[in-house]
Amino acid sequence: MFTLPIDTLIVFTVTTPFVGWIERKLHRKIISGIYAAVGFALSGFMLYQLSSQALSSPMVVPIHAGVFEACLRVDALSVFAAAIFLAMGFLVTVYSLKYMERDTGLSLYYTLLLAMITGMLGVVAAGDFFTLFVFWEFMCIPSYVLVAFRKQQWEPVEAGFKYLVMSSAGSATILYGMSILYGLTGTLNFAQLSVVMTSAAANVWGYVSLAFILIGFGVKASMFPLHTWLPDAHPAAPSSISALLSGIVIKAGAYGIIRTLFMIFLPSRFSWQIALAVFAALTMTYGNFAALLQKDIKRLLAYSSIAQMGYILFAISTTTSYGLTAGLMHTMNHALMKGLLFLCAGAFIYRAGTRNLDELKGIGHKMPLTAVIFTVAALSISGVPPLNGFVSEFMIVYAGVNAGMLAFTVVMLINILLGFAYYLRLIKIIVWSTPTENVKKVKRAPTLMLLPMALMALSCIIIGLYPAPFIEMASKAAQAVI
Amino acid sequence: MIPLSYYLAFTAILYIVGIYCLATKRNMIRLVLGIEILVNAANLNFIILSANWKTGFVDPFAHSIVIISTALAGCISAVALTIVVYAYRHYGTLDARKLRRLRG
Amino acid sequence: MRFDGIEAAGLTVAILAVIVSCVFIAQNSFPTPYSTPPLKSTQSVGQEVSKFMWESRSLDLIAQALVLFGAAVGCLAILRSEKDEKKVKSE
Amino acid sequence: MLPYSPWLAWFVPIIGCLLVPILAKINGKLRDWFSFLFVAISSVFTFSMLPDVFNGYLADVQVQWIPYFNLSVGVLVDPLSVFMASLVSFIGALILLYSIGYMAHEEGLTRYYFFMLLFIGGMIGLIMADNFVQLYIFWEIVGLCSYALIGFWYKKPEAVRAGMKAFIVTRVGDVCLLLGILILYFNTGQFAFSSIQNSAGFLSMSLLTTVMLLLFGGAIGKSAQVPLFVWLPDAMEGPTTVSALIHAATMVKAGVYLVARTATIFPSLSSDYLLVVAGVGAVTAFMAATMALATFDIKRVLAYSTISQIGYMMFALGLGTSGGWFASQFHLMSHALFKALLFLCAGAVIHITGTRDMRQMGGLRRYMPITYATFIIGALSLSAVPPFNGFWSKDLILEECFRLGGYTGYLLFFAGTLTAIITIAYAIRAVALTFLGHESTVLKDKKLREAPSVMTIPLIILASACVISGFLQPSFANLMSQMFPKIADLSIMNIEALPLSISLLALVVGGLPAYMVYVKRSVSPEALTRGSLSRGVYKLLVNGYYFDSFYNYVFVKGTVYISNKLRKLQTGILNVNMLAFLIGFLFLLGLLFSALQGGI
Repeated sequence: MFTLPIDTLIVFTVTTPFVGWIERKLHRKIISGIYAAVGFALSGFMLYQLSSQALSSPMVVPIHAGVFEACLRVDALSVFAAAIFLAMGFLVTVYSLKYMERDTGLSLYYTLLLAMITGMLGVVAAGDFFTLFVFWEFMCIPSYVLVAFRKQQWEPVEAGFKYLVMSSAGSATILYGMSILYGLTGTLNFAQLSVVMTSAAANVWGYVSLAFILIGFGVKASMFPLHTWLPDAHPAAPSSISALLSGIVIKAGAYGIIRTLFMIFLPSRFSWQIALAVFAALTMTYGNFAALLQKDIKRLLAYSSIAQMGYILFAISTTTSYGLTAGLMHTMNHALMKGLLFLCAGAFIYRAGTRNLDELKGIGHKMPLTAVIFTVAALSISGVPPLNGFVSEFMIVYAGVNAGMLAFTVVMLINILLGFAYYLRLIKIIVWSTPTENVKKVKRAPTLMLLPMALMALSCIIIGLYPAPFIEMASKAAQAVI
Repeated sequence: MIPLSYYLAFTAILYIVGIYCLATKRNMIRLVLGIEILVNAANLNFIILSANWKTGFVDPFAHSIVIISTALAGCISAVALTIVVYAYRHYGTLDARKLRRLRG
Repeated sequence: MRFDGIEAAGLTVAILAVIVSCVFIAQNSFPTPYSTPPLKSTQSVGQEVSKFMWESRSLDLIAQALVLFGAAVGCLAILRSEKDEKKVKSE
Repeated sequence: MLPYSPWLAWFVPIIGCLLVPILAKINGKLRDWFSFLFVAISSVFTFSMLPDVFNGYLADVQVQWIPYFNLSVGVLVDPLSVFMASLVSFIGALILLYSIGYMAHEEGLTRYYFFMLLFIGGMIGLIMADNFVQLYIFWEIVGLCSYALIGFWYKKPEAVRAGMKAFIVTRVGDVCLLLGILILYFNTGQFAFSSIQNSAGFLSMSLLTTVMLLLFGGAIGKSAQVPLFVWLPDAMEGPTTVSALIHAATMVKAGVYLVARTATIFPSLSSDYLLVVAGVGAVTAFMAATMALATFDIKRVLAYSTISQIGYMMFALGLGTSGGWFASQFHLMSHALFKALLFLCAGAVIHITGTRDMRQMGGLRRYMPITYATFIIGALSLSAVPPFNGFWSKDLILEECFRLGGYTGYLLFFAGTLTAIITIAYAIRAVALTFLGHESTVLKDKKLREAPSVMTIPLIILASACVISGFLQPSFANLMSQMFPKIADLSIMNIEALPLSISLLALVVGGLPAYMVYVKRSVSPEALTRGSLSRGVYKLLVNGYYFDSFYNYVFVKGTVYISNKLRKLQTGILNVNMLAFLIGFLFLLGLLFSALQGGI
């Protein structure tokens, strides 16, 4: 049907509610979670088997897909993105086993989680713009629900509604842009579009379509004036879901921008780079400034995600192969780092029961291992070598200099400094403070939660020390679209 | 025959009306309707442009897209309305502007 | 009817956008598609569409069914009964 | 040379730091002594390379790392790197030995030794690096360690704040450094020093000046020069051993090393760049020395004196002659020795008295004779009294200024002499306030005694090194002549009469009033600040020329203000969000269309 990794995930998605039914009969709350984790692992294995073929040449499903046929097209970029999504999905599922144990409706939770990742896999594998859109909705709808999953509190409901309205408006905007694109070219197949748009003159209507699509994806990728849902939705969701939202869901937006801008609105025919760079600069500056004084740990991290998306957008806006490689590297690294930070925040919240930084003071002394992991992630995201965040930020800055966008690069460097400042503040509060009264009784984090966190922290260090193979992968992925 | 431009202007205005609805209306259910208007603007655009191809020819491609996307819009509304139910339970109102405890 | 700031701003921007789009559409005629038509159709559109959909967009249809499934699960998840719901609600 | 010593010199401390948490599980004492041992082993490796480089051995070993950037990880063995590495590992080992006594009763020692070892390992790695990226990575690691170590006493909020300040301020410089490295790479396609050296000739002079200035920006941050010196005095909140390490061996010397290294990479330096380096160095030397006169915190006095002495090194480098280059390195060695000595003495004093305020000390000469004697040696070296090492090196710097002649040369000579006058004054002031006179009332009920021998042994070693090292100039010049052949001329300690007599006169000019005021007490020190003008000057000095307040007002307060304003944009009203959506859309359309029309 689709490619094997997606099919596997679909099977698991559809069967998880039944597993949940069995789970209730057996009175074991953990089965559906393990089932979902197995699903991710299996899908990851399938992806690995697929990768060698897909990396060398794009794989089209069905094989003789016509111009008007819905099709999947798995190339190096798809494999790269899908690998990140699956890995994060797996780790977060393992984390959720413990983290979500106090909630009800767990089998539905895992179903939605699987559905969301399936949708993302479909998004990156789609070879047709409309197929991408259908999978996009398949990703979005579960994510709305997951944000509002703890509906017995007001915050997730409010955030979920805002998220839903803005994001759906974004989806509709993509659809509108797509319709203009269809009117211009008569097809929505990516391969075909790229051929047609190369030969056709850059029409004014092409620019209109570009604006619609960029804004639509920009909502998901939290571009500056469209970011407003993010600081609400990411903190309101359960921490495991925040890790996925900040780690990979907003990356799907970046993926959409990369795919459309590089394969349809080719940078050689459409001059969008300055516009995108302006938006990127606004996004990173706003994100960093707003994060600076936050009192809520998850809100701070959410704002920082906006800033980091600004870096990725800036990397994309250089339009060079270097820049795209850097952007993809940062996509991967940010997924790891921000996911890790949210998971750590989740561990703190799980034990201390508060998100307020004033009340979390010195909690690192009670949860030493979590604190060390948190510090690694925070230093990494603020670009301190030899951790992975440094590698990609270095590459982005290089790409900026290389593309001759010196002014924007300087803006980015200043932003890195700003981000560095509030992450140091965060480390100071968590690690370098005397414990307050209400964290005195806190115990260390459960092993099942520590396990995925430790794994991610380790990979942060490994990617930082020996980034060569990962850069190789990212560069291959970048070559696939340029 | 009415020129294509009129139709395009119509969908563009429909899109703007949708955004206007989202940007000014207080009632949450109206906001959900606003999203529907946006999707329908896009759908109409597909239909219009499918006939722009060649005189006397209508492209089935666009129509199949519209059929699918209508169903998707329905899904979104369903989820949106269930969330609205809970928002009403928590806030006791359907006024979207009362949902502003999260800010800053 | 009384206008507040947001409504006034929304109306202004919306009218601006309408004017811009109308002027734009009036000035730039929409081109015909660049590629060649897919089918030589003589049948009525309705029949053609259903045939086309099953033949060419089957993947999308399956994905659409999945979205429906996802939305159903989502609604279920939000509307799930929760015993301690009332207790936690008062925050 | 021992096998693989260029690699092991920094591997050993870094691996050691990873072992520290494991050793700590076994036994606290074991951890302390092993940390010392690791650095001692590292210093064995670095010293083993000295004979080889003396005999003209040069090596540049590379192992491929990131092929995408054509980047290797490598080590560079040449006189400069081996000399610096030996100095760092030697002083690092002594400081760790000293910490066994000094830090014995502290909490969180695992953290302390972890970061100390990483600090030393990082610094040696920085020195041995053969390319800019590796240098930058270690540069940041050093910054990270300084942050963790300055904030070691996390229960004191000032300490944590000082740590953050150090990290952030030095990172401002690092951003410049990074940009410089990238622009350099973009124009040469290389990161490695040797390859850049080969292709540097093709670069235009203006580009080269830009790059060099950006690199120097990094050095300004790390070496605490004007205008980024503000972090160093605050960094005194950390344990004294950390301050000693930062000042004598690791952190602040990194900037000098970078400037010295770039001087060997780019053979022709533009005069603009040299002028900036020399100017910054001279201004820093003078300003910091004056600030040292006004402070009562013994560690801050030493901190300001470090800034001032680094300023000397910088302006020696800014002369642009091989003699100046050599003099700066020579002074770096002297400074490392005497500053380590002074800090460790100060540490011993603080250890015993429990205060850093010199007004609460006094009269310690009777109770701590060894510390007193060694402190005197350090102070004499600092104020360049013959025959201690500070004299030889500082005199060489002044002589080189004199030899260069011209406007710049004489101006720098004048600035250096002026600074020397102030230097001896504050050195005498520090000695007198701490050790001479009567004990203050605060100390009456404290049990005053000499520090334990594990602390005094490093003091004695360093003090004797201070006496000896000045006479090593000939062999040091021989060693360094491989970098610049002309340096060989300096292997004879020929002294020119005029500069020598001027600098000796400076000692008297500065020393005599200070002696009268602080030792003889013929004029009360308080009387100096009585006049309205001198009161103003005093206030200016105490507040560090208001650099700190300025930064605080403009950057910290400004950022907070902007942040608060920007946060208002998140109104939380969905309608407003959608309005922003529409406006953003129109803005994007506008940008795209102006791009279409070739506007941008």
